Amino acid sequence: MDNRHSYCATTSKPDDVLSFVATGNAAPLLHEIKHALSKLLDSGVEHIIDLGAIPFGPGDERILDDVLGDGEVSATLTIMGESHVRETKIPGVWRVDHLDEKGQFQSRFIEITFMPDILKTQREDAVQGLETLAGRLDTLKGNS
Amino acid sequence: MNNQAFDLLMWARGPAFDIALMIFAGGIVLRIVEIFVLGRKKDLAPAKGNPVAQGLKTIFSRSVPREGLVKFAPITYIGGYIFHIGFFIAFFFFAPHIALFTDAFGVSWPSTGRVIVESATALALLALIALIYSRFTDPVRKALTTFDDYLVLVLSGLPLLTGYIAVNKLFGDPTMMMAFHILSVEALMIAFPFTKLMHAFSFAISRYYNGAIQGRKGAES
Amino acid sequence: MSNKAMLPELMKTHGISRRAFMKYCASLASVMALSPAMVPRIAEALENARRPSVIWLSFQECTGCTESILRSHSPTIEDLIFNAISLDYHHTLQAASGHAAEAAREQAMKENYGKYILVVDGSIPIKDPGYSCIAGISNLDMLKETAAGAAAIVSVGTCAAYGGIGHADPNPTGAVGVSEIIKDKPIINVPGCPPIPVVMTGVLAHFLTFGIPDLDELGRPKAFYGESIHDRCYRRPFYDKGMFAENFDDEGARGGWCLYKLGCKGPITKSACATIKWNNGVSFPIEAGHPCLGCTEPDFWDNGGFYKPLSVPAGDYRKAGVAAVAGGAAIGVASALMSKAKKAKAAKAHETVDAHDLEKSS
Amino acid sequence: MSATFERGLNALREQIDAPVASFFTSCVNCGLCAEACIFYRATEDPKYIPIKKLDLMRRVWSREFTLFGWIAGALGLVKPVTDKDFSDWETLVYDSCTMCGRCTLVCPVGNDITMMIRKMREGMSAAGHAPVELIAAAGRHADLGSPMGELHPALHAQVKHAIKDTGIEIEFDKPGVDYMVILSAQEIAEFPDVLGAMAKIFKKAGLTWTISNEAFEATNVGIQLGNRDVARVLVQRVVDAAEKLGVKYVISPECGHAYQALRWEGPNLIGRSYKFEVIHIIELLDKLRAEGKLKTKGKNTQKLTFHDPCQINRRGGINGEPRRLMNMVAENFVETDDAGTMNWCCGGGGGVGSNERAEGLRHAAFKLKKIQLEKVEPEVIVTMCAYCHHTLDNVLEEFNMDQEVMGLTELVAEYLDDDV
Repeated sequence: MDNRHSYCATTSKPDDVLSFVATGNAAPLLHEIKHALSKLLDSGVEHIIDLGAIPFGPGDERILDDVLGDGEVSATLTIMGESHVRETKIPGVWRVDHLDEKGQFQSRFIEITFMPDILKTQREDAVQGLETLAGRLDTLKGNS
Repeated sequence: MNNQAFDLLMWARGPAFDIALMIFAGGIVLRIVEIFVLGRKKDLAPAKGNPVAQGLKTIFSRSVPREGLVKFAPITYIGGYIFHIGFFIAFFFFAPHIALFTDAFGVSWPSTGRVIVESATALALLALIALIYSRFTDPVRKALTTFDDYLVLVLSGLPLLTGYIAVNKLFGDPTMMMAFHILSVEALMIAFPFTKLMHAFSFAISRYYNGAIQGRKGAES
Repeated sequence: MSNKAMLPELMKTHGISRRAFMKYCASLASVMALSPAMVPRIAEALENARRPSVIWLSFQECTGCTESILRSHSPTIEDLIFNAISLDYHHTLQAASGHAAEAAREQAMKENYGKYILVVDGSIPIKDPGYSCIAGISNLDMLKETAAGAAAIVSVGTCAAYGGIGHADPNPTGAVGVSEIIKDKPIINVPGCPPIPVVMTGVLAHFLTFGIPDLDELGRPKAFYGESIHDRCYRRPFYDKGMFAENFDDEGARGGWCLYKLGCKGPITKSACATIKWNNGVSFPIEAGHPCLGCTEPDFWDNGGFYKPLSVPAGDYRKAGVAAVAGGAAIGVASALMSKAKKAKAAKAHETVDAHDLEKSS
Repeated sequence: MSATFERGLNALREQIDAPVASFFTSCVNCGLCAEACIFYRATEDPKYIPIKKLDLMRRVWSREFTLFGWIAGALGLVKPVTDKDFSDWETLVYDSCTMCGRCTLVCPVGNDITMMIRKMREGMSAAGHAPVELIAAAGRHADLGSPMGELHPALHAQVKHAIKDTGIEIEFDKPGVDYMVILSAQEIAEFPDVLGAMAKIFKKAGLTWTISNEAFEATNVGIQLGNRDVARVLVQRVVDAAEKLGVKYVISPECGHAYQALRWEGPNLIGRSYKFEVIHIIELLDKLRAEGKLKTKGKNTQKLTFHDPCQINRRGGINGEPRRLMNMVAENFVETDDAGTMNWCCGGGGGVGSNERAEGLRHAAFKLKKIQLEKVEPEVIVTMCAYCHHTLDNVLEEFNMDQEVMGLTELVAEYLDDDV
């Protein structure tokens, strides 16, 4: 597995020495998530954290996974490679992982939001959809 | 494009170190030889104690102050201890420094963590400031102080200060600070043979003589 | 080549949805080390981005930089970026050769004069320009000629940025980096031996969207070269605790301890290796157990030895030390013998005093 | 032949050896010697910092015996030593130092400052910058046999006195005996009871001894002056007399610098070892005690304390001996603060006592001794140096203190067991 940032989360066993190497960055990150979540509740402001910008050791990944866990929603988007959008055990905290067409990570985010934007249908796509639908209806009419 | 900080660091690690080392090592050997070649006359009085044993013992035992004297010059005594011990820890127990000894002499010993090294450095610096202060204010210290004393105090403080700044990246470019750190050590090395810094080596000789002279008579030292 | 915004067009022909574009923008923000809050602005910028012409010149180089950039091959976001530019000239990648290749360069220059991006890898010999020529044109002349019409220059790799290995002591060819020769164009240095592919594409993406990024005093984009490897290293806690590998096969090495004593140049090396990592984020040299060589810094070849700790003098100081000890001893003996002679003279000059000779005559 | 600056400088050069070079190399100007010095502590005047008293010698060493100093001198960066410097340093070296040796024991880098003062006095005296009293005493000692002048008649009178008191015969110039007794001028003039005390103890112990008419004076003004030529002549007299009589031991009396002169400096002054041994009277008494040849009966019930003479304890190594003897005869023996190796000097040693110019300093210095004594409040101060005895007597009177001072030999003799 050559997934950026996360190889340990998927390969490390609890007795793996490296899985305990931590930079100490997990705790401050979790605090940042906590503050963002309370801000979301108070004022509705959303927050996105780019996991690629933070030095993480395998141990940090473990801590993050242990604390956040898996929640109720899990969606797979198929857009130029897959994207995984999962709500964590902490409702309001989402994990968004973008993969390329080879299944390698492009970028990973933690979003503190009621609904990640990427799940919503984009207006331009809906416009395109309307056109497509209209076209198909025309075809249908023509055929009948 | 030239990276001034990197170039300065390489100069400090390269030619500057060689020059400093030559002055340092050559100068110290010169001055130690100058002491020993002067020689001393054989003492013809029959010995009562063992001069050699007591001389060697005094090299260590004189590190402990005589009872009751500390209170008369607390800054000099306590500040002196903190500075010397702090400098010693920072110098000999910081891993990058040990790496230098390993490279030069092939010996290695365990290093200590950053917390201890940095506390030692900070304490040594504070002690140094106290020692400078006492040289300005205490009548005895004031009467004895020469330019040499201030120079040596500043030169031994700079490596501590620059090292602390470089490791903690307090300000300035870290590469540049590391270059300054090494250059400050080289300044200390260059000044070494010409100043009272020599005591770091000659103290053992003089303590030995002191102990041997007293020991020969069976007297304490 | 077209100068109109081409990305929306491209997306349409590839059947790419807006959602895919937003995903792309998010990933691009991550690659460019920009805040996720910048995603809408990236999207806007990309929508309006023109497709520029790129001329890639390779001088005294090993093709490692090109190899590196190709590691992130299709169909990744980098690929999209390369679809967004027109790579009009690249020795290694173009199909054309000989006169046809040079003609392509000249044509691209002419058509996009003042607007194209010049990418350079490899150093330029200036001692005798004849050391390295392409199609009979010396590197120096080709650089000057091509740079004249460039909007900006990207020096990819340490050789192009600072001279690199060609510049290493004793530098027989008089190799220098681009910025030593070209003074009147904006130059972005993307050093590394080679640079991380994502960094190269990230810099290009930044140039396309927001223009020239914020550079440090060595011309490097701060987003990727703002912090030292040491500060971002996952092994840093070992350094702080004083736990070091002393050998490549000792307990410390196996335990993943700090590699400072094995010569790691992390503390003086600015690069994003520790965060972005290599091979699609798999690892980076320190994680693989090897000390950082410091390849993003000028003159890293001459930093005293890759396996010499930073605190160890770079030169052959032992000889100097031994010579100094011998010299010091010799001068010391000479000086001391003079002192001894002075003492002997004084002893000879000693007037034996008796109790009545103790007062001055005056 | 009169004293000249060149002769003084020459004498200083002769004195500089490896220890001196190492001491000056090591000095860090920390000033901790000051707090150990009786004169600095009494006056708190920085000019009395011990190491500062050696500045002149330090300059000679630096300029003439180090390459860097020589270069600095050639470049005119350091001033050469002048005759004026010698006069300036005279009072520092002679008036404000008893060579008590406390500074030597506290110096963190181990500088034997006392030894260097002794060496510096060589230069000072050769340059004609010694105190007039010491020069005059040297003249008397050389010509008349004692720093106090002609003491033959006094000695003979005191011996006669002792014979009468004790009924024990004391013979002069008797060859073939084991011990030769020498005395300090102070004892002959002021404390002659010691003669009788020794006679009694030696008789009990069965020692054979005599006094030489040719050399009975133990003191050596050459040591105080710091002039080895003068000191050598005076030591030689004792050595000649002892070797002529063929004694096995010469007993160094209760006198500080006399012990230094004969025991430690003597062989080096005359350039050979003796054919006899030198033993201090207190060392001898302790040896006799250990051998069971010295037995006492009863104990003194007064509150007694002991004053350690610098040259005998701190710089002579005799520390346990007097304490064992004290405990033999004293019921109420109390030690003062700093007793033993770090005892405070009486303030009169090293020629300071006979230096009139130094009287004020000497009295000031007693301050520290006084604090020591007031804390213990002894009735009697016992010591083993006649000059300490003399100095303490004088200052105690000056300060209206009513303690009695006595020699340890006398005290021991008082409790000699007559029955055995």
